[in-house]
Amino acid sequence: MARIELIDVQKRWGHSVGVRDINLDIGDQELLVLLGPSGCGKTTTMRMIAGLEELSAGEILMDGQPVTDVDARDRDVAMVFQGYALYPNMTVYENIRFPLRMRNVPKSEHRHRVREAAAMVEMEPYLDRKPAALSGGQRQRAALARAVVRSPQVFLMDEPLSNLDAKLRQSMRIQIKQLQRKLKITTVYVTHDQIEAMTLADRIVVMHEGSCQQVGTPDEIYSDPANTFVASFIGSPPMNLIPGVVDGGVFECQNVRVTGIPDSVTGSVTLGIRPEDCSVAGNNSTQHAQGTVYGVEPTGDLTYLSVQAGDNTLDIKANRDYRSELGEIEAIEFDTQRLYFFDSANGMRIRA
Amino acid sequence: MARIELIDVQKRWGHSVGVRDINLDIGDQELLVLLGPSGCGKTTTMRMIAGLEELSAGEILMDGQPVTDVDARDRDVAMVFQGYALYPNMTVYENIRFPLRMRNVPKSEHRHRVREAAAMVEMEPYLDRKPAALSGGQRQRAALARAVVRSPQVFLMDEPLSNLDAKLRQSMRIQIKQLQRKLKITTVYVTHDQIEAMTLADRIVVMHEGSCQQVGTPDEIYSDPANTFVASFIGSPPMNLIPGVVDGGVFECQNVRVTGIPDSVTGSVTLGIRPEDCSVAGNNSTQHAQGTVYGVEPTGDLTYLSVQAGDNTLDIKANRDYRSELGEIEAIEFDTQRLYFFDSANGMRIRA
Amino acid sequence: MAGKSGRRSENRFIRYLILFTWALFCLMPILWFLSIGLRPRIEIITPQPIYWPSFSLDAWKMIWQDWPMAKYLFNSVAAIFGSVLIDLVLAIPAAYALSRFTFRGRDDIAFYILSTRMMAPAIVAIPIFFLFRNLGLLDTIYALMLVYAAINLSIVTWIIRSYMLDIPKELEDAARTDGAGDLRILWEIIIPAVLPGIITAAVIAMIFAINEFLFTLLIASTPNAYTMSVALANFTGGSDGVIYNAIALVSFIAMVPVFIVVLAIQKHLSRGLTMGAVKG
Amino acid sequence: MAGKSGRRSENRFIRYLILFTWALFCLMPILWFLSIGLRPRIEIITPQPIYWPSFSLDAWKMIWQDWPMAKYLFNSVAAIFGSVLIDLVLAIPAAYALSRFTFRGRDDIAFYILSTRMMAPAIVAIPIFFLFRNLGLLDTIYALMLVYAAINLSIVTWIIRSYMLDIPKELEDAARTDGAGDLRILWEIIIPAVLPGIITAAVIAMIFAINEFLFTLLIASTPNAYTMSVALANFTGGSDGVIYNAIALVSFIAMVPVFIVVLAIQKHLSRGLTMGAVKG
Repeated sequence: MARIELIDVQKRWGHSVGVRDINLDIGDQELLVLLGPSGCGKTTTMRMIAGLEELSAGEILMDGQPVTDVDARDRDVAMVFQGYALYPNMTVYENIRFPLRMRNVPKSEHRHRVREAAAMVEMEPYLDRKPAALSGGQRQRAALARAVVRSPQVFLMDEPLSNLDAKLRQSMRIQIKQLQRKLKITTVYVTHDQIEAMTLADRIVVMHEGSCQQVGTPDEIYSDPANTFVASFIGSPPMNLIPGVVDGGVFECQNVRVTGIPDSVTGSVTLGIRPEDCSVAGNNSTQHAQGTVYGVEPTGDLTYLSVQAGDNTLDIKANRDYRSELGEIEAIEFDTQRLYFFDSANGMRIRA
Repeated sequence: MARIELIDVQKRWGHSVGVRDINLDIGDQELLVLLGPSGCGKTTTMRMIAGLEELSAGEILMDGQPVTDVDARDRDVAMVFQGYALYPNMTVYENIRFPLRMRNVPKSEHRHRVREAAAMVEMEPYLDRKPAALSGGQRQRAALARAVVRSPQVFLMDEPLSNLDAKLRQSMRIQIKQLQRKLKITTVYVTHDQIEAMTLADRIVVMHEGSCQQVGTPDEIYSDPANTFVASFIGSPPMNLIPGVVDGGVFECQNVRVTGIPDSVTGSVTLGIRPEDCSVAGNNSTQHAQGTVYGVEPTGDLTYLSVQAGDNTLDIKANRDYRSELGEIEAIEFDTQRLYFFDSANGMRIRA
Repeated sequence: MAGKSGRRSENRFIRYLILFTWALFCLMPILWFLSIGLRPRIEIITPQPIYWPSFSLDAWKMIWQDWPMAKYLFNSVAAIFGSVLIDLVLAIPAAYALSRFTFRGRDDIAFYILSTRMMAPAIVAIPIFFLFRNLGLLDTIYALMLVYAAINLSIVTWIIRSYMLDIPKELEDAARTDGAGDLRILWEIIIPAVLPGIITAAVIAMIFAINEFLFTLLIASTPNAYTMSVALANFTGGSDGVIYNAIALVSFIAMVPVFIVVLAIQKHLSRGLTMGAVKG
Repeated sequence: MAGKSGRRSENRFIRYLILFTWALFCLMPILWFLSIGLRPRIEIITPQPIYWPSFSLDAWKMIWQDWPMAKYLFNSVAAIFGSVLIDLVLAIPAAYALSRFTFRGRDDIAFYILSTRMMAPAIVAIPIFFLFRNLGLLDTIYALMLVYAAINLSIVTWIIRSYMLDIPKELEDAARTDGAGDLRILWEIIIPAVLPGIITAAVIAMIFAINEFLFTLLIASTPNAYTMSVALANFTGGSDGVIYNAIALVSFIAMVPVFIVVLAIQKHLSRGLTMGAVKG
C-alpha cells in the first residue's frame, strides 16, 4: 500500500552518468516494469528505490514522505534478487524467517507467518532444506516467500526470472502476476526481456542510456512507440526499420516503395513495420518490397522469413506452410494500416 | 564430405547408462540436430562421434571406414564447443591457426587460410585480439573460424549458441546455416532448444534418457510426433496433452468433450492439441473445452491465454486483441483437423 | 592412424611414471623417518650401511623419562591455539572491512600483507624480543601466542578476505533490505558463508605456527615456555651429541594434536579445499 | 527512522578503528626494526628507555667488513631459485596428472600433500641429513636446493593443480580435436593458462624457502653454504653477545632479492591474486 514518486532522480559515479533525471509516479498496487538493455540504468534506479544506492540528486517519496536519506534497512521494502540471494547456511524456513527476526516481529508469530508465506508459493514441503538442495525454480519461490513474509509496502524484483529456463520462466511469470494481484502490493520489476515486460506490466518504463524513453501500458508501448529505440526493442523479431525518403505521399528506398503516405510525413524518414504486418505478396496483391531470401526458419507454428531488400534485412512472420530456397527472389506486402514513421535525424515518431 | 554411421552405439559409466543403442545414418552434407533435455545423452553421442569419449559397445563408421578406435586427434572432425573453448593465451589469429600447426599444414599456407576462414565469419578486424577482448558473438565466430579453417570432413557443434542472448542467437543461427550450406560439410548439431532445432535441421533426432525417440525432418517432428515426449518437447508453449477416455467416437474428460473421434481410437487415451490450434469459441462455434482464465499474456503480436479446465491447464494462442480478467469462465474451440491421440499406457501415438 | 588402445596404455605408463617420481620425492623424508625413530641409537651413528635394521624403543623411553615432554606438548598446543584465536578475532572484521568498504589505500594494504610474508623471519624477531622484554612477557606462552598471531595475522586476513570477495554482494543487499545492520550481516550472513575459509586459514596458521622455530628459540629461554619444536634443539647439542632417534620421535608426537584437529574439521576443510580454496 | 548521514559517518569511524588496530598489530615488527637497525649498539642494549634515538651506520659497516655477506647473499639466491626451478619441473606434470587423469588413490594423494605441510619441520630434517651425508652433498648449496624443493614440492603441486582444475575441460577437448597430443596440450594450452598460478606458487615457494631455518642450520655447517638466514645465527652467539642491529640489517638485505623478483612479476602475480588465487 504505497505510492512511490521519483523526482529528478540522478545517479553519477564520478563523470559517468548512470541515471539521468528520472521522474516517475508509481501508483498504489501498480506493477511497474523497468525495461531496457543491460547498462541502461534500470537496476540502479531500482536500487535507489530500495535505498541500496545513494542518490546523486533528486528525491524519492513514499506515500508523500521523503525517504531519500532513509537507510535500506529502515524502508519498508522487500527485494527479490537476480541470483535469489538466499542465505546459504540457513534452511528455507530460516531464510523466510530472517526478515521477521530482523524487524523484531514477536517470536510467537514466526512459525505461523513463515508457513503462510511458504504456502503461497507452494514451498511448504521444502522448509527444512538448505538452498543448495533446491532447484532453480524452488530457490526462486523461496526468495519470493522471504519477500512476501513481512507484508512490505513495496516489492522490488531485479530480473527474478533470468536464471530460469524458458519453460519455468513462463509458469513463474504467471505465478508472480497472480501473487501481486492477490497481495495488492506496489511492485517495481526490472527486466531486459520484452516478453516478460509485455506480459506482466500494468505500465512499462522503457529505459536507454540512463534516461526514460517512454512510459505506458504494454499496448501503448507495442502499438504506439515513441521513437525508434522503443520500436526496435519491443517485439520478437523487432520492428523492421527502413530508412528512406517520402516525396508526394510516396515512401521510397532501394527495393521498397509504399504509396499513400499521409501528408504530415515528408523528407528523410524511417519507415517502421512489424514482422507480423508483413506477408509474402500473392499474385493479386500490392508488392511493397522485393528481395532475396536470406533465411527461412520454420518453427512449426509459423515460419520466420528474412529477406534482403537492398541494404535492409526484412523480418517477416510468414504462415506455417511457407517454404522457399535461400537466394530466391520474393515480393513482400505490407499492412498499410500499420505503418510507423520516425524522424531520421532524432528517431522520434512522426504522428499523422 | 562424409557419411557417418552409428551402429548400436552405447555408453555406460558403471551401472548408469548414458546412451543406449543408438543407430543413425547421417548423410553426406546433411545437417543433423540432436535435440533433447539436459542429460538425455545428446552431448555424449556427439563426443563419441568426435572420439573424445570411448564407446561401451557398438561401432562408428565414417565413409564406411570404422573409426571407433581412432583417437580424436586423428579423426578429421572439427568441433565447436558450448563455451567456445578459445585458447585464452593466444590471439584470434593464433587460435584459428592452431589446427593448421597441429596437422602439419605447410607454414606458407597458414596466413592465407586463416584470413580466408576469418573472412567467412567477418572476423578479419579482430585477428590481433585476445579472446578476453571479444564479445560473446565475436568469440562464437572465432570458434567457428577455427573449426572451418582446415576444411574438416565433419562439423560437430555442441550447443554453440546457448551462451548468446536471444537476438544474437537468431542472427548467428542464420549465419551457421548459410555457412554449412556453402561449405557442404556434414554437420551434427546438439541443442536443447527446439526452435534452434526446428529452424536449422535437415533432420532432427529427438533424444530422451539416452535413447532415440524419433528421427525426422522438422515438419515431421512437429506435425507427426511419434509419442507424447516428442509432442510435449516441441512447440512453445508445447502441445496441450489431456488424458481422458474415448467411447463411441467421443473423447471426454473433466470440462473437455470432443466428438467425431475416428474408430481406431478407443479406451484410455491422451488427446493432444497445439496452442495455435485452439481458439476462444465464438457464439456460433462448437465448444470443446471450458475453464477459468488463469493467465492472459499479451505479447503485442498475439496473446498467450491459459485456461484451467478441470485438472488440465490449456495453453492457447489467442489473437493480439484478446483480453479478459483472471478468473473469468472461457469456452475453447479446437481445430478438430489437428487432433493427436496417444496411448495412455506407453505414450505412443495412435494413428488413424 | 595409430590404434587407440596401444597409445592409451603407453600414456598411462607415462602418467604413472611421472606420479611415481613425484611421490618418491615427497615421501622420501617420511620413509627415512620411519627407518630411524625406531632403531637403536648405535645403528644410526655407525658409518657402515646397515641392511637389516633392528627394532628398539630406546628413544621412546628416553624422551618421556628424561625430559618433561608433556609440559612441552602442552606449551605447543596452548601457544598455537591461542595464537589462532587471536588471529581470527582480529582478522575477521579486518578482512570484512578490506573486502567490502572502499577507502583510499585499500589495495596498498593488500600488497603490504603479501610483503610481510616475504620478509625473512629474523627481521621481525628482534623488535619483538625487545617488546616482550619490556612487557615482562619473555619466556611465557603468552609471548609465543602473540608472536605466532603477529606472524600469521596478515596471511589469515588475506585468506579470509579472498573468501569474502567470493560472497555475492547481493547477499548483503538482501540482508540489509531484510532489516539487518552491519554487525548482524557479518555475524549471521558473512561468517557462516566463509566458514570453510576461516577453517582453512586457521589450519594454515597452525601449520605456520608449528613450523616456527627462530622466534620460539628467542623467546623461550627456559623449559617454562619450551615448545616441542624448540625442545628438539636440546637433542642436538650437549655431551651426548645429536640424538637423532629421539628427535624423530618427538617430531612424531608434535604431529598428533594437528592430526586430531584436522580429523575433527576434515569435512569443512575438504569443502574449503574443493571450493578451490587452498590456491596458495 | 535514523538519518542516513549520521549513521554513515559512525560506521566509517568503526571501520577505521578496526583497520587501525589491525594494521598496528601487523606493522609493529617493521616499526621496531626501523628503530633498531640504524642506531648505535650501545643504545640498544641499555636497559633505560631512550626517547630521542641517535642515528648510526655502525652495523652497516660491520656486516660488510667483518663478514662475507656477498657470499651469503649469493648462496641464498642460488639455493632459493634452484629449488623453485626443481619444484616447477616436477610439480607441473604431476599437477596435470592429478587434475586430469582418474586413477585410484587420487584423492588420498591430495590429502597426503596437505599433511606433509603439517609436520614439524624437524621430522624430515634428520633423514635428509643422513641422505646428504651419504651423497656427499652436505654443506653445499645443492643440498639446500634439494631440501627446499622437497619441502615445497607438495604445496607447489597443490597450488598449480587447483589452478588447473579451473581450466575448462573443453579447452583440452578442443585442442585434441584440433590435433594436439598430451604433451602439446600441456605445453601450449595448459601452462600458459595457469601461468598466474605457476607464478603464485613460485613466489610462495620462495617465501617458504627464505623462512626456512632449521634445515639450513643442519646442512650448512660452514660459511661455504651459509645463507643469509643462517648467517644471522652468527650474530646471536660468540663473545660479542647478540648483535641486534646487525641482525636487523642483514634481514633487510635478505629481503632485497625477493622484492626485485616480486616487482618484476608483479603484473602476473596481481592477476593471480585477483583471480581469487591466494586463497591459502
